Amino acid sequence: MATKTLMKGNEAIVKGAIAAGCRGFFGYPITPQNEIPEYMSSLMPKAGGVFVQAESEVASINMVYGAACTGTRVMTTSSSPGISLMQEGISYIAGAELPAVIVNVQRGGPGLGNIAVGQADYFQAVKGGGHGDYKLLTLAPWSVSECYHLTALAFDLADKYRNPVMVLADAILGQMIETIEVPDKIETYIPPKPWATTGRKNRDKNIINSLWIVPQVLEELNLKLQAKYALMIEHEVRYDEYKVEDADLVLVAYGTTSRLCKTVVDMARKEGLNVGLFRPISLFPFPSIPLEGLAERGKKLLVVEMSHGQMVEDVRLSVNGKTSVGFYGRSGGMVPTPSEILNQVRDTLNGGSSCSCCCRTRSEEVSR
Amino acid sequence: MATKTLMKGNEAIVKGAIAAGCRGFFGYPITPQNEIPEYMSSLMPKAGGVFVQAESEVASINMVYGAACTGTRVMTTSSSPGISLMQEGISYIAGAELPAVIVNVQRGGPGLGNIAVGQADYFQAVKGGGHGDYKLLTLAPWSVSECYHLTALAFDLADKYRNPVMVLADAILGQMIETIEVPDKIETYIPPKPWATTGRKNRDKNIINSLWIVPQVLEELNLKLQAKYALMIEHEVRYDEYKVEDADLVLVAYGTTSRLCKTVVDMARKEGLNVGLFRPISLFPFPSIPLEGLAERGKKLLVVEMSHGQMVEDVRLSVNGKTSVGFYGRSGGMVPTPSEILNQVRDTLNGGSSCSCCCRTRSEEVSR
Amino acid sequence: MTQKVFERPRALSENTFSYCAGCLHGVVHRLIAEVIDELDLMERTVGICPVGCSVFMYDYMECDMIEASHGRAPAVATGVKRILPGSFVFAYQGDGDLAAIGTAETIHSAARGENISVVFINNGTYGMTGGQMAPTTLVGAKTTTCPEGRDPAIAGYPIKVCELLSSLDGPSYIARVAPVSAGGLAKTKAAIKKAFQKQLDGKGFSLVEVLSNCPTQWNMSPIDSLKWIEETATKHYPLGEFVDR
Amino acid sequence: MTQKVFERPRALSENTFSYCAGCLHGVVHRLIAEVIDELDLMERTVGICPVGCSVFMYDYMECDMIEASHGRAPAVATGVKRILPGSFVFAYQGDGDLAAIGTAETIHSAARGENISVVFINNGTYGMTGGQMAPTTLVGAKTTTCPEGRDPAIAGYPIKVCELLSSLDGPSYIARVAPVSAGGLAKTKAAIKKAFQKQLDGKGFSLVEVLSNCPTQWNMSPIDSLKWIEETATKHYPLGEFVDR
Amino acid sequence: MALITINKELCKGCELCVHFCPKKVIKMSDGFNAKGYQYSSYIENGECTGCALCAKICPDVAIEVWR
Amino acid sequence: MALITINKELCKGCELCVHFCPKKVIKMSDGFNAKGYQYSSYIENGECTGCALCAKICPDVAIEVWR
Amino acid sequence: MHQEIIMAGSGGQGVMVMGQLLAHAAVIEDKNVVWFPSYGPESRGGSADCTVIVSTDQIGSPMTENPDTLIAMNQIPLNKFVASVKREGVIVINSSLAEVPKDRSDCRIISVPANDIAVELGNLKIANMVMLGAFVELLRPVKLESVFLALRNVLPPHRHNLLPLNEQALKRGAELAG
Amino acid sequence: MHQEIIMAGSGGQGVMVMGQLLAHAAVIEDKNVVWFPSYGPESRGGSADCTVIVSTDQIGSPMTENPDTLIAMNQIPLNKFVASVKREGVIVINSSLAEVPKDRSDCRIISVPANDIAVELGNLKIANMVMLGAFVELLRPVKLESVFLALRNVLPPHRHNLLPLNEQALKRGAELAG
Ligand SMILES: Cc1ncc(C[n+]2csc(CCOP(=O)(O)OP(=O)(O)O)c2C)c(N)n1
Ligand SMILES: Cc1ncc(C[n+]2csc(CCOP(=O)(O)OP(=O)(O)O)c2C)c(N)n1
Ligand code: SF4
Ligand code: SF4
Ligand code: SF4
Ligand code: SF4
Repeated sequence: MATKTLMKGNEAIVKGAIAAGCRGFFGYPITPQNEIPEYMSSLMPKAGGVFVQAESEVASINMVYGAACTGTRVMTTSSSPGISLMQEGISYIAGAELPAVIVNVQRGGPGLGNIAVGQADYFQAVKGGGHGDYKLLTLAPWSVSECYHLTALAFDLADKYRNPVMVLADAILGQMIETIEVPDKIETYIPPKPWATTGRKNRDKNIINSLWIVPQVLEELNLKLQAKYALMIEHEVRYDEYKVEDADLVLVAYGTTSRLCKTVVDMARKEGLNVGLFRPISLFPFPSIPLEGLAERGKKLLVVEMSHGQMVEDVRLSVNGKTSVGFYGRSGGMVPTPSEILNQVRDTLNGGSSCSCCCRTRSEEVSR
Repeated sequence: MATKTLMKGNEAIVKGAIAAGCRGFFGYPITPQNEIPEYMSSLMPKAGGVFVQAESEVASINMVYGAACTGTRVMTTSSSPGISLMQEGISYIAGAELPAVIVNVQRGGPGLGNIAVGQADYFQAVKGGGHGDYKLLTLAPWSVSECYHLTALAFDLADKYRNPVMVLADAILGQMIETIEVPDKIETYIPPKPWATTGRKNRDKNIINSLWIVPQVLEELNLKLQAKYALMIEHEVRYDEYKVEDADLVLVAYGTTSRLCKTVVDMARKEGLNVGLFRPISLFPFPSIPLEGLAERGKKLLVVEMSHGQMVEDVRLSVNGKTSVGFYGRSGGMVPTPSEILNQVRDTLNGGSSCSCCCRTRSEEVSR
Repeated sequence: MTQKVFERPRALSENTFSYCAGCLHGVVHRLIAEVIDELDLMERTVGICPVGCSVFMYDYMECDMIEASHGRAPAVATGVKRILPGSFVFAYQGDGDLAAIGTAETIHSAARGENISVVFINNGTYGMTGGQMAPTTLVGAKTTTCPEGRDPAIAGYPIKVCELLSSLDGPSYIARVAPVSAGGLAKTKAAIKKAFQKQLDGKGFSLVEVLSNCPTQWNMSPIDSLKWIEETATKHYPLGEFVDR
Repeated sequence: MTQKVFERPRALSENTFSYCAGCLHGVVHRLIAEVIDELDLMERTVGICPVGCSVFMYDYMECDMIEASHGRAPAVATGVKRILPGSFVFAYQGDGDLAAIGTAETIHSAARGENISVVFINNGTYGMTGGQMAPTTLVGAKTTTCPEGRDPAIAGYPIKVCELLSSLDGPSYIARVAPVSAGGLAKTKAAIKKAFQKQLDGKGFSLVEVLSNCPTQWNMSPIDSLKWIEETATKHYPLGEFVDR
Repeated sequence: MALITINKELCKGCELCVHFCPKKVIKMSDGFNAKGYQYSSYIENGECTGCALCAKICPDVAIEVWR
Repeated sequence: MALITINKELCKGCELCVHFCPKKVIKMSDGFNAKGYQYSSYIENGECTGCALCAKICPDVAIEVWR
Repeated sequence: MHQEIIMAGSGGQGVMVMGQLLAHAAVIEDKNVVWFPSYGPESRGGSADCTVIVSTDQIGSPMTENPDTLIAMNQIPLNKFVASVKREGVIVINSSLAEVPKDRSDCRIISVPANDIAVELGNLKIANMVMLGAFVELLRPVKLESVFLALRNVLPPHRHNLLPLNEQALKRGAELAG
Repeated sequence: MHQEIIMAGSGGQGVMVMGQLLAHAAVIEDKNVVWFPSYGPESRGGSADCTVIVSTDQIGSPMTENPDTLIAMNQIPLNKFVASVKREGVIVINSSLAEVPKDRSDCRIISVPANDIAVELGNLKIANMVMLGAFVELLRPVKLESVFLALRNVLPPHRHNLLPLNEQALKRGAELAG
C-alpha cells in the first residue's frame, strides 16, 4: 500500500532514511538542505533514533563515523561547502570500511557561491574529494520520489558493501514539492555486523581503524577496497533510458538536469528529431557499458550538466572515442532551459561542433 | 651562479618558496612534511616574513586566504589527510581568485593510512576535491631540485592567474636528500595587485569575495574561471620526455614514480626493448596534446602510479581511444620496483593484457 | 541655526541593509562605522565578514572587506594582520559562526593574543539559515532544530563566550553589551571603541559580545525582542567587562 | 606464602607499547585498564584512540577500540555513546589532538554534557610528529617549530584546558593530575576512576588532564622529565579538581 | 530648536524609533514605501529635543537629527 | 617477604623504577635485551617491602610484585 | 490540462503558502503537481517567488521558462517576470502595489486590489488569498472547493479559526475575477 | 661508479646520521648522491633505516631493491634485509648485536663488534661511526678523508669537540676492515 501525497525533496530524504531504519542523524544547518535537520530533530526521536546538531560539518561526519562503528544505520547531510569540510572524515569512513550515508544537496560554487542549484560537486563525489584511493557509491535522484527511495536504498548498499554511500541531490530537488506515493513499509535488509564496536561481550575485541603502518598491509586494504568497487561495478550500475531505441542523439544527464532533458526529448520529438535520454542513476559505479553500447550503435551523445563539464569525462571514458560526445553546461545556479538545450540538440544533429575535450574548455566554446 | 649542495626535498620546498618571495607561511605539523614548518619557523622570520603554526589545517588554509588577500606571496603545506581538511578553504581561494601555493607531500591513504609514500591524491588535486568548478594549477616535481624550482614557479603562476597552485609531491620526495644546485637568485615576477585588501588609502574600497547570490553573476565568475583555465591549458602545459622518439612503448608517470620509470627505461633498453618515458610536470593543465601525438605515432602507453589508477583517466581522455593504455599501480606506501615495472613492460610489448578501463579495477587484474 | 547632529557615518555605505525590520545587525554596523570614523581608521581598516545574515557586510562598509568562510573569520583576520601589522583588522561574527563551527579559530586567535578585534553578535539563533539552535540558545528556547525547546539532555548547555575566553592569557579586552536601551547603546559603542583601541595600542585580541535580536526567527516584534534581551537574555549572559588589560 | 599483589590488568593486552623509554603514556594506559577492571567495564567499553603517539592504543587495550581522526575523538565518542547509551565510552587524547585541531570538538562535547570520559595527556608537545609546539607548550620552551623558545608575541600563550572548560555548564568532572610521584600516581588513578564513575552515573562529560612527559622531544632523561613536571609544569598547570558535580 | 528627518525609503517600519522617542514625536504613517513597508514619520510639534535616541536605535540608519 | 620480578624483554631501561624504589633494590643491569635496551634488575637483598611503587611507575608494565 | 504559474512577491507576502495551497488542491483532484520556490538570501524582506506546475500528465522540468500565468504581489516582481509570460498568457497583479504593465497587451491582465481588500477584511496577511481566489476562478487549474479543502488540510487544527477569514478572502478574489 | 647501500638499525643507533655523512662525503667528491630514510612510526625505539646511492652518473630510482651493501646495526634489521642484498654483495654486521647470517655464503660478510668498540672508546653512540669506517675502507664509495671533512661540515661548531672521538671511531672501523 502506498499513500499519494505532496512532499518536499528534503523531507523525502528524511522519510526515506527513517523508513530504511536510519536511527542516527548528525548534521549542521546549511541552505538548501535545512529542512533535513529540522525534520530530523522531531522525527528521529519519534522513531527512537538519535538526532544531534553538531558544532560543524567536521564534527558531523566524525559523529557519523563513531555512530557507524556501532553498526546502526546513520547519516549526515549537507550542501557543497559543508561536504568539502567532510572530506577527511569521508576518507576515514571509506578506509575503515564503515557503512554510512551522506547526502549532498548541491548548491552553486565554488567558495561561498550561492544557495541556488548546482551540479559541480560531481567530481568530488565520484572521484573522491578526500585523499586516497576510495570510492563513494553515488546515487543521483531526479524526483522527490527518488529522493525517498534512493536514500532508503543507500542504506542497504552501505551495509552490503561496508562503504559510505552518497546521495547526490541538488537545491531544486531538495526544495521542490511534488506528488509522491509513500509506501507503508519498505523492504530493507540489514546484515549482521559482527565487526561493530558495541562492547566485547561474548566475543573477541573489535577494532575499527584505517591506520596500517606497514605498507604491505595498507596495500592489502586498498586491494580489498578495489575488489569491492569491482563488485559494485558488476552489481550496482543503475540507469534509466527514455526513447533511446530509435534516437540519433542521446542526451546524457542526471538529477534535475535529466528532468529538463526529458522535457527536451518531448519537445524535440514534436519537431521530428529522434532524441532520447540516458540517465545515470548510479554515478559510481558509472553505467559505462550501456553507454558504450549506445556509442556502438552509432548514436551521438550530448551531455548536459549544471557545471562546466564533469560527468562528461566519465561519458568520454565510457565510449573511448567510439562516438562524438558533446557538452552543454550552465553554472552558478543558472538552470539550462529546455529551449537552450533544444537549440544545442538541433546544432549537434546538424553536425555542429561537438566537443571532444570539453572538460577542459569553457561551456561557451563547447556550446557554440 | 649556483651552489651544489645536499638538500632534503622538504627543505628545498622551503628554500624555493623563500627565494620566490614567499613571505607568509601558515601550517600544521603532519608527517612526512614536518621539516617544512620546522624550517619555516626559523627561516621565514629571518627573511622578514611571517610564520604561524595554526591550530589545524582548516585554520591554516583560512589564514592563507586572509594573508593572500593582502597580495603577499603566501603558502601552506600538508600531507594527504590535512589537505582533505583544506578542501572548503581551497574552493574559497579559487572562487575569490586569490594567488596562493599549497604543497601536498602525499602519503598512503585512505583514512589515517600511513606515513609512507603515495600518489592517490591525484584526483583531489586535479579534479577538485572541494565543491564547485574550480581547478588548481598542479605541478609535480620529481627531484629535490624540482621541489625547489617548481615551488618557486608556483608563486609566479599563482600571481599570474590569481589562482591557487598546488605542488603535488610525495613522501619520498619530501624525505630524500640529494644533490641540488641552488641558484644565488631566481627570476621571479610579482605583478601589481590593485585588488588586494590592504586598507583603502588613495583608492576605492576593495572586496575579496566568492559569494554571488545572483546566479547570473556567479555563472559569470565561473565563465571567467573557465577562461582562465583555458589560458592555462594554452600556456602552462609542462612535461618531460626521455627516449620516446623510437619507443614502441612509452611509460607515463609523474613524481617519484617517474624516476623509477627512468631506471626502467634504461634497464629495458639494455635488453633491447624500445621503451621511453613521458613525464607530466603540470598535472593540470594536463599535457594532453603531446600525449595524443604519441598515440597518433602508434606508441603504446603504460601508466605507472602509486595508486589504483587516477592519472590513467587523464591519459585515456587525452588519447581518446587512439592507442592502448595500460596501467600498473601499487598503493599504501608500496613502491613499484623497477623490475616489477619492467615485467609489466615486457608483458605489454608481448601483447599482454592492456587495460582499457583500469581506473575501475584492481591493479592486480590490470597488471596480470 | 540648526545643524546636523546625527548622520550616517562616513565608513558606512549608502546601501540599504538586507536585514529584517528591527534587526540590530544594522545598529551594530553603524556603531562600528562611527568608531572607525572617530578613530580615523578607514584607510587602514580591513574588515572580515562572516557567513550569516551579515554575510553582505562588505556592501555596507566603506573600508576594504573580506568575506570569510563560515566560522573562519579569526583565521582570515590572523592572515591579514600578521602580514600587515600596521593595518586595523576587525572580524564581525554571529553565534553560529563564532561559537559553533568557528570555536577552534576563536579560542586560538584569542589564545595567541592575535592583535585583532572581534565583534560578536549573539542572537541565540542561526538567523540566516532559518532559526536553528545556536550554541548560545538558552535552555528551553524553541528553535527549528529543537522544536520542543532546547533540552540539555539532548543539546547540552549554552556556551558563554566571554566567560569561556576569560580563562585565556591572550585577550586584552573582553566585554558583553546589549544595545537595547539608551545606556546600552552608549556602552556598546564605548566597548567597541575600547576594543579597537586595544588593537591600536598593540595589546592583542579584543572581543565585544553584543546581545542582539532576531525578531524574525524569535517570532517577536522588534520592540519585544529588545525587551526580552533586557529582561531575560542578560540574566543568563551578564553584561560587563570580563577582561581589560 | 607469597602471592601476586601487582600484575598487568586484564584490560591491557600483552602487546609491548611502542612508546619511548620512560614515556608516561604507558603508565596512564595501565591506570585506565586497572580502572576498567575494577569497575568491571571491559565488556561494555568502547575506547577511542587519538592520532598522536598513542595512535596504536587499540593494540594495547583488550576492549573494543576505535581509531579516530586527528582531534575528533570527542565527536566519534559522541556518535558511539548517543547510539549506545548503555556502553562505556572513553577517549584518550594528546594536547595537539585535544587542544589544537580538536578544540571545537572538545568544547562542544563538554558543553553538550556528552556522557563520555576523556583522558587528556598534556605533554606540552607534539610527540609523534617530532616535537613541534603544542597549544600547551610553556612560554620560553624550545620546540622544533619555536626553536628560539615559545614567544608569546608570535605564538601566543598556552591554553589551560581545565580552566577553559570550567566555565561550561556541561562537564560533571574536570581534574588535573600528575603521575610523577607515589601520591601523584594514586591521585591520577583516583581521578580517572571518578571520571569514569560520573559517566556510569549518567552525570555527563568528564575529563582528566594528565600532566605527562615526552623525554624524547624534551631531550631529557625520563627521571628528569618527571622532576620537571613536578617542579615546573605544575606551577603553570596547577593540579586539582576544577569541576565536580 | 531640534528636529529629525526620516528617510522613508530606508525605513522598514520596525517601530523602534517610536518606542524609543522620549517625547513621542514619532508615529507610524498610514502609507507604504516602495518596498512595501509602512514607514514612520515625525510629528512636528516642537517637542523634539534632538536627543537622537531614535536615530541611535534605528537599525536602518534612516534618521538624521538637526539641532 | 616481598619481591618483584622484572620482565627483561618488556623493560626499556628508562630507570624510573630505580629512582622510585624507596629501598633501592633495583639497579640497571649490564646486559642488553633483544631490542637492545639495557634492562633493570632486582637486587635480592630482602629489603623489598612490596610497596609496588616501581611497578606503578613502570611505563612498560614490566614489573610484577609478590608479597 | 497543463498549467504553469509563477507567483512572485516579497518576503512576508505569503507567496509560498499561496503556491503550496494550490499544489495541495491539485493533489486532492488527483493531478500531478510540482511546486518550486526561490528565496532571496535573507529570511525576510528579500524577494520570494515560486513556480507551480499543475498537470494531468507526468511533469518533466520543474521550472518554467514561460509561465501560462504570472501572479505578481507587487511592482518589483512584476517587472522581473512580466516579459517571461507566454504570449497571450495571463497576468494577475496586486493593483494595491503594482501598476498595469504597458507592453503586454497580448496578455489578459487582471488587476486585484488585494491589499486594500485584505485591509478591508481586517488582515493584511490574507492579500495572497484574495489573489489566489481571483486566479483560480479565472483559469480553473483546480476547483475553488478543492482550495477550501486544501486549506483545512494545510492549516494546523489550532488555526482553523482562521478558515472563515481565508475562505472569505478567496471568495472575494473569485468574485472580482468572475 | 654506482653503489647502493642500505643502512639499517633501531631508532637511536645513529643510522640516519651515518647515511647522511656518507652522502656529504660524496658531494665533497662531486659525486651524485641520494639519501632516503624510512622510519618506524614512533620517534624512538622503532626500526630506522636509510638508503644511500652514490654514483658518478645521474641517479634514477632513489630506492634500491637489491643493494650492493647492507650495513646492519642489529639482528632485526639484518633479518629484514639480508635476503635483498645483491648476489655476491657485501654485508657489514654489528657483531655485538647480530649473528652472521647462514644463507648468504655468496656475500662477503664483515663482522664489526661496533658496540664493544664504542663502549671501549667511551661512548656507545659512536658505534655507527665504527661501522661506517669499516664500510668505507672496504668499498671506497668515497675516501675516508672525505668523511672526515664531511664530519666538520655536518657537526655544528659547538660540537666540534666531538670530532676526535668520531674520527677515532671511524679509524678503528677502517682498521678492522683493512
Ligand atoms: C561550511 C558551512 N556550513 C554551513 C553554512 C550555512 N550557514 C550559513 S550562515 C549559518 C549560521 C548563521 O548563524 P549566525 O552565525 O548565528 O549568524 P546570524 O545569521 O544569526 O546573524 C550557517 C550554518 C555555510 N555557509 N557554510
Ligand atoms: C589531519 C591531521 N593533521 C595532522 C596530523 C599529524 N599528526 C599526527 S599526531 C599529531 C600531533 C600529536 O601530538 P599530541 O596530540 O600532543 O600527542 P603526542 O604525540 O604528543 O602523544 C599530528 C599533528 C594528522 N595525522 N592528521
Ligand atoms: S533573520 Fe534575524 S538576524 Fe537575520 S536579518 Fe533577520 S532579524 Fe536579523
Ligand atoms: S615521542 Fe614523547 S610522547 Fe611520544 S612515545 Fe616518545 S616520549 Fe612518549
Ligand atoms: S527605527 Fe528606523 S527603520 Fe525602524 S521605524 Fe523608525 S525609522 Fe523606520
Ligand atoms: S621502570 Fe620499567 S621500563 Fe623502566 S627501567 Fe624499570 S622495569 Fe624497565
